[in-house]
Amino acid sequence: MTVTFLILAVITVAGTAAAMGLRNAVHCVLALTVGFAGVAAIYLQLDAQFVGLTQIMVYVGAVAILAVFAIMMTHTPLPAKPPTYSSFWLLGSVVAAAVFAVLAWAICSSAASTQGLPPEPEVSVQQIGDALMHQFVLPLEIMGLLLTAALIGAVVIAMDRREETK
Amino acid sequence: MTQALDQIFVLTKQWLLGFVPASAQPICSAILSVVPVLIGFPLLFAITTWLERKGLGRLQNRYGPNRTGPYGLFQPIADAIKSLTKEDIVPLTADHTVHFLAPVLLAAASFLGYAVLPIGRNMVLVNMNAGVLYFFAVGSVVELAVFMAGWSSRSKYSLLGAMRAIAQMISYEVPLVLASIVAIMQAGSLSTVAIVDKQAGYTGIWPHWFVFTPWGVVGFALFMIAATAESNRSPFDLPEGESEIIAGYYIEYSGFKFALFFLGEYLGMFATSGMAITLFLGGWSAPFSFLTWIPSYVWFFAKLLALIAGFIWIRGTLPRLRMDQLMSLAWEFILPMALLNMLDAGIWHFMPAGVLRWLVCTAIVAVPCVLLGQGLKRNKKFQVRTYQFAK
Amino acid sequence: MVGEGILKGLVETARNFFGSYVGKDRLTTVQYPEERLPQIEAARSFPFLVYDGPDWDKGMRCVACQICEKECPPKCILIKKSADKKPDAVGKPQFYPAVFNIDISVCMSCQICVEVCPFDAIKMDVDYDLSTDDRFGDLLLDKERLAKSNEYYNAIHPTEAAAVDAHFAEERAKAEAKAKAATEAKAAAEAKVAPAAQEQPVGGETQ
Amino acid sequence: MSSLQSYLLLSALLFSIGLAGALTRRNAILVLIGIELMLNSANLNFIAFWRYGPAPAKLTGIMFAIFSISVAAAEAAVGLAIILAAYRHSKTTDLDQMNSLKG
Repeated sequence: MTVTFLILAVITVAGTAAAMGLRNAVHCVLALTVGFAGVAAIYLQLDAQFVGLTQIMVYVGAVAILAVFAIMMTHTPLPAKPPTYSSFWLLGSVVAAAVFAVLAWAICSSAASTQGLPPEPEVSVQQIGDALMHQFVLPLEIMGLLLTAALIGAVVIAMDRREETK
Repeated sequence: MTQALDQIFVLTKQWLLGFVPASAQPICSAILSVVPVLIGFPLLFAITTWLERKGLGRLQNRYGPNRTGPYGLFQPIADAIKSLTKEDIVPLTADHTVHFLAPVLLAAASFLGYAVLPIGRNMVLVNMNAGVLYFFAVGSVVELAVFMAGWSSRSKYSLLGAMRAIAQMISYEVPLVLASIVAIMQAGSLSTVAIVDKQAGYTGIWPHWFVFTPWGVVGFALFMIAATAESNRSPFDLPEGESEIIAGYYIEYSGFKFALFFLGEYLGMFATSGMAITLFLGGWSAPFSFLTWIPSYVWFFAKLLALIAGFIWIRGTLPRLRMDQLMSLAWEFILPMALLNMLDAGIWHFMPAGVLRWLVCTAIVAVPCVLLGQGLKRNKKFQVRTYQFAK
Repeated sequence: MVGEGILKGLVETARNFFGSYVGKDRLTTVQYPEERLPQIEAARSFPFLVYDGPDWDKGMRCVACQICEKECPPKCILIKKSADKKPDAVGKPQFYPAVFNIDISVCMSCQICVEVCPFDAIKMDVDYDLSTDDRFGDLLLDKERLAKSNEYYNAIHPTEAAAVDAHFAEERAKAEAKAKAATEAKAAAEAKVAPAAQEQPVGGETQ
Repeated sequence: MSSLQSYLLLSALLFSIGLAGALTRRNAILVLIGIELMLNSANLNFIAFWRYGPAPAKLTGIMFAIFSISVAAAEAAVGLAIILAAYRHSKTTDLDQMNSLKG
């Protein structure tokens, strides 16, 4: 466990915890981008350069922006601030804590997770491309289909129906 | 001698590194590489502000700045002093932390992109395997900084400007990446160094730059259009349209923070221009084989200045687009052309070299370009506007 | 062709760019402090007070009638009437302004004071380099700073000043004639009363 | 404590934070973001197992992560579109008030 990992882990956990705890929704999303960037840095630290950069591009560049846009578009100026947490927040936190306890227990007691770090694998972008185009070509095509469907679906759902009836 | 001059910066760095102990060498090497970039490009920014104001003036039959120093050369220094000594005003209801972080994040993100730009032979900060992807990933952080600036200012204008800027940047990021894919396809690598190396050869005196192919020239044109929009420059400067929303997302900033926004904007422009040079204009390689004795970094900066001059020329010429024109240009013209261009690059790759390849590949991009242009022209949106009362 | 208009525009601006280095007539900018555009005659900035003769205080045309003070829309004129009288340009004894202040930071250059002045005493200046670092003191012009000679007025607004001078000359001539007639009538009356009266000397032109 | 274990623990922690957010927040957008966070922690597991696994040259973990990121992006797009549609319908993104099927 290196110092780099420790710093990144602290940043990531702090960012995500702030994202789930802060009052202001926009602050939450901004904190979340810190968390996403931290995860991306951890990918880079794990020698998964391509995935790490994709993570930044997709999460920081697209998902976070999408989320702030959604927050802006659904903003209702209310005089009184509504409570941040749901009515059953206690139950939710207990469930989450329990899940973490179980997972941590499983991880710590597992024998498979105690092996050492293997030598750095030489993974170039070209290899990833080759794999995508040969071994994983069917998933890739399905993914393309899924993304197209999601694109059309998102547009259709979010479209304002009132304009059609005009 | 030529070799030494070409590698002078690399050799100097190695010579300097010889003075430090081996354990400190990695960090010293990083500092020695980063600091020139951190100094050089802001210096270029200062020069560019002067060039731009002089150039725009001449394009519009004006003098431009000519009061501070000979030919107004000290104008950037005067501007710097002014912006540094100005009062730093933060709106009362602004979100102070985010308001402070936005310009810092913007400037930092704008600097990050330079890590993968090969400025000269052996002169790249990080030879990353996924360099181009890194460049675009870092570029997408700028959008977040813009949003932070617009949202935290608590002003209608800045929020509208930020929304416009983000919508525009997201829309044009797609064509930007798609236009650059042709170069990546041909080079077979995402590494910027490999892409430049691929273009460094010569046939006779002519270089193997990607821009000298049918798909290359289309890709370059599309890339530059998208880069103009991505860096919020005229004619795509709707996010800061003075007549509508005054200055867009940085309206509530003053003094040094404003200067940081300005810096970030120009650094973004330089970075995308540098990427265009890397992808299509052969990076640091000389335009003719008999000119290779001139150091490689000179060629890089010459090309960079040429592209900046192009940006200034465009800015001095074209009026600002409307929002719907901006979006329809992105989605109805640039995006289909970029996709078609990818097909063209593929065909170029698999056809045997010769005149036929040239003809086929030119036809594949030229004919749809003309047809699409005609179709869009017939579309009301691109036609000359007529005014009822202004006649 | 697609982009034809853009190319045309680019050519035009390029022509501007190089042309501005060759043809100086393209550059319409005036390098202000060194060069100035010739001022047109009808130019106006802020009011000033005209005086005749060498002494500004004595020759002041203003008679402190305070019409301009009342008419001034932004109320930037302050006049305090004098207690005593002294002869005006025509020679008639008149009041004169003890205090005449114009706050040109308030003045809006409407020229209404000039329109209403029955004595042609207040006119519009053309001087526009009035910026100062003293916001209150230097922009509040008192009588002394407002007073400018009739020669200056003739220099900046020749046509207008000529008309005014002609009007004054006429007035003065009329006054002379009236005075002469009065003295002649008086003389005739005196002659009637005293037959051994001598000839009256004729008063010369004052100008 | 080995390195893989620390990555897995971090991933579990991220998952729990995401879960806690998804279960406790009232704002629908933040609930969606909590779900994104859970997907992210799964990705972190994939990458960690790929890096420490017996055959990193096979790239399976990386592929899984890439596809998972794409799915997450699609999910975010559709999810936010649904939230927008729901907002248009009920004029709120508060999940405690969006409790009626009739609307």
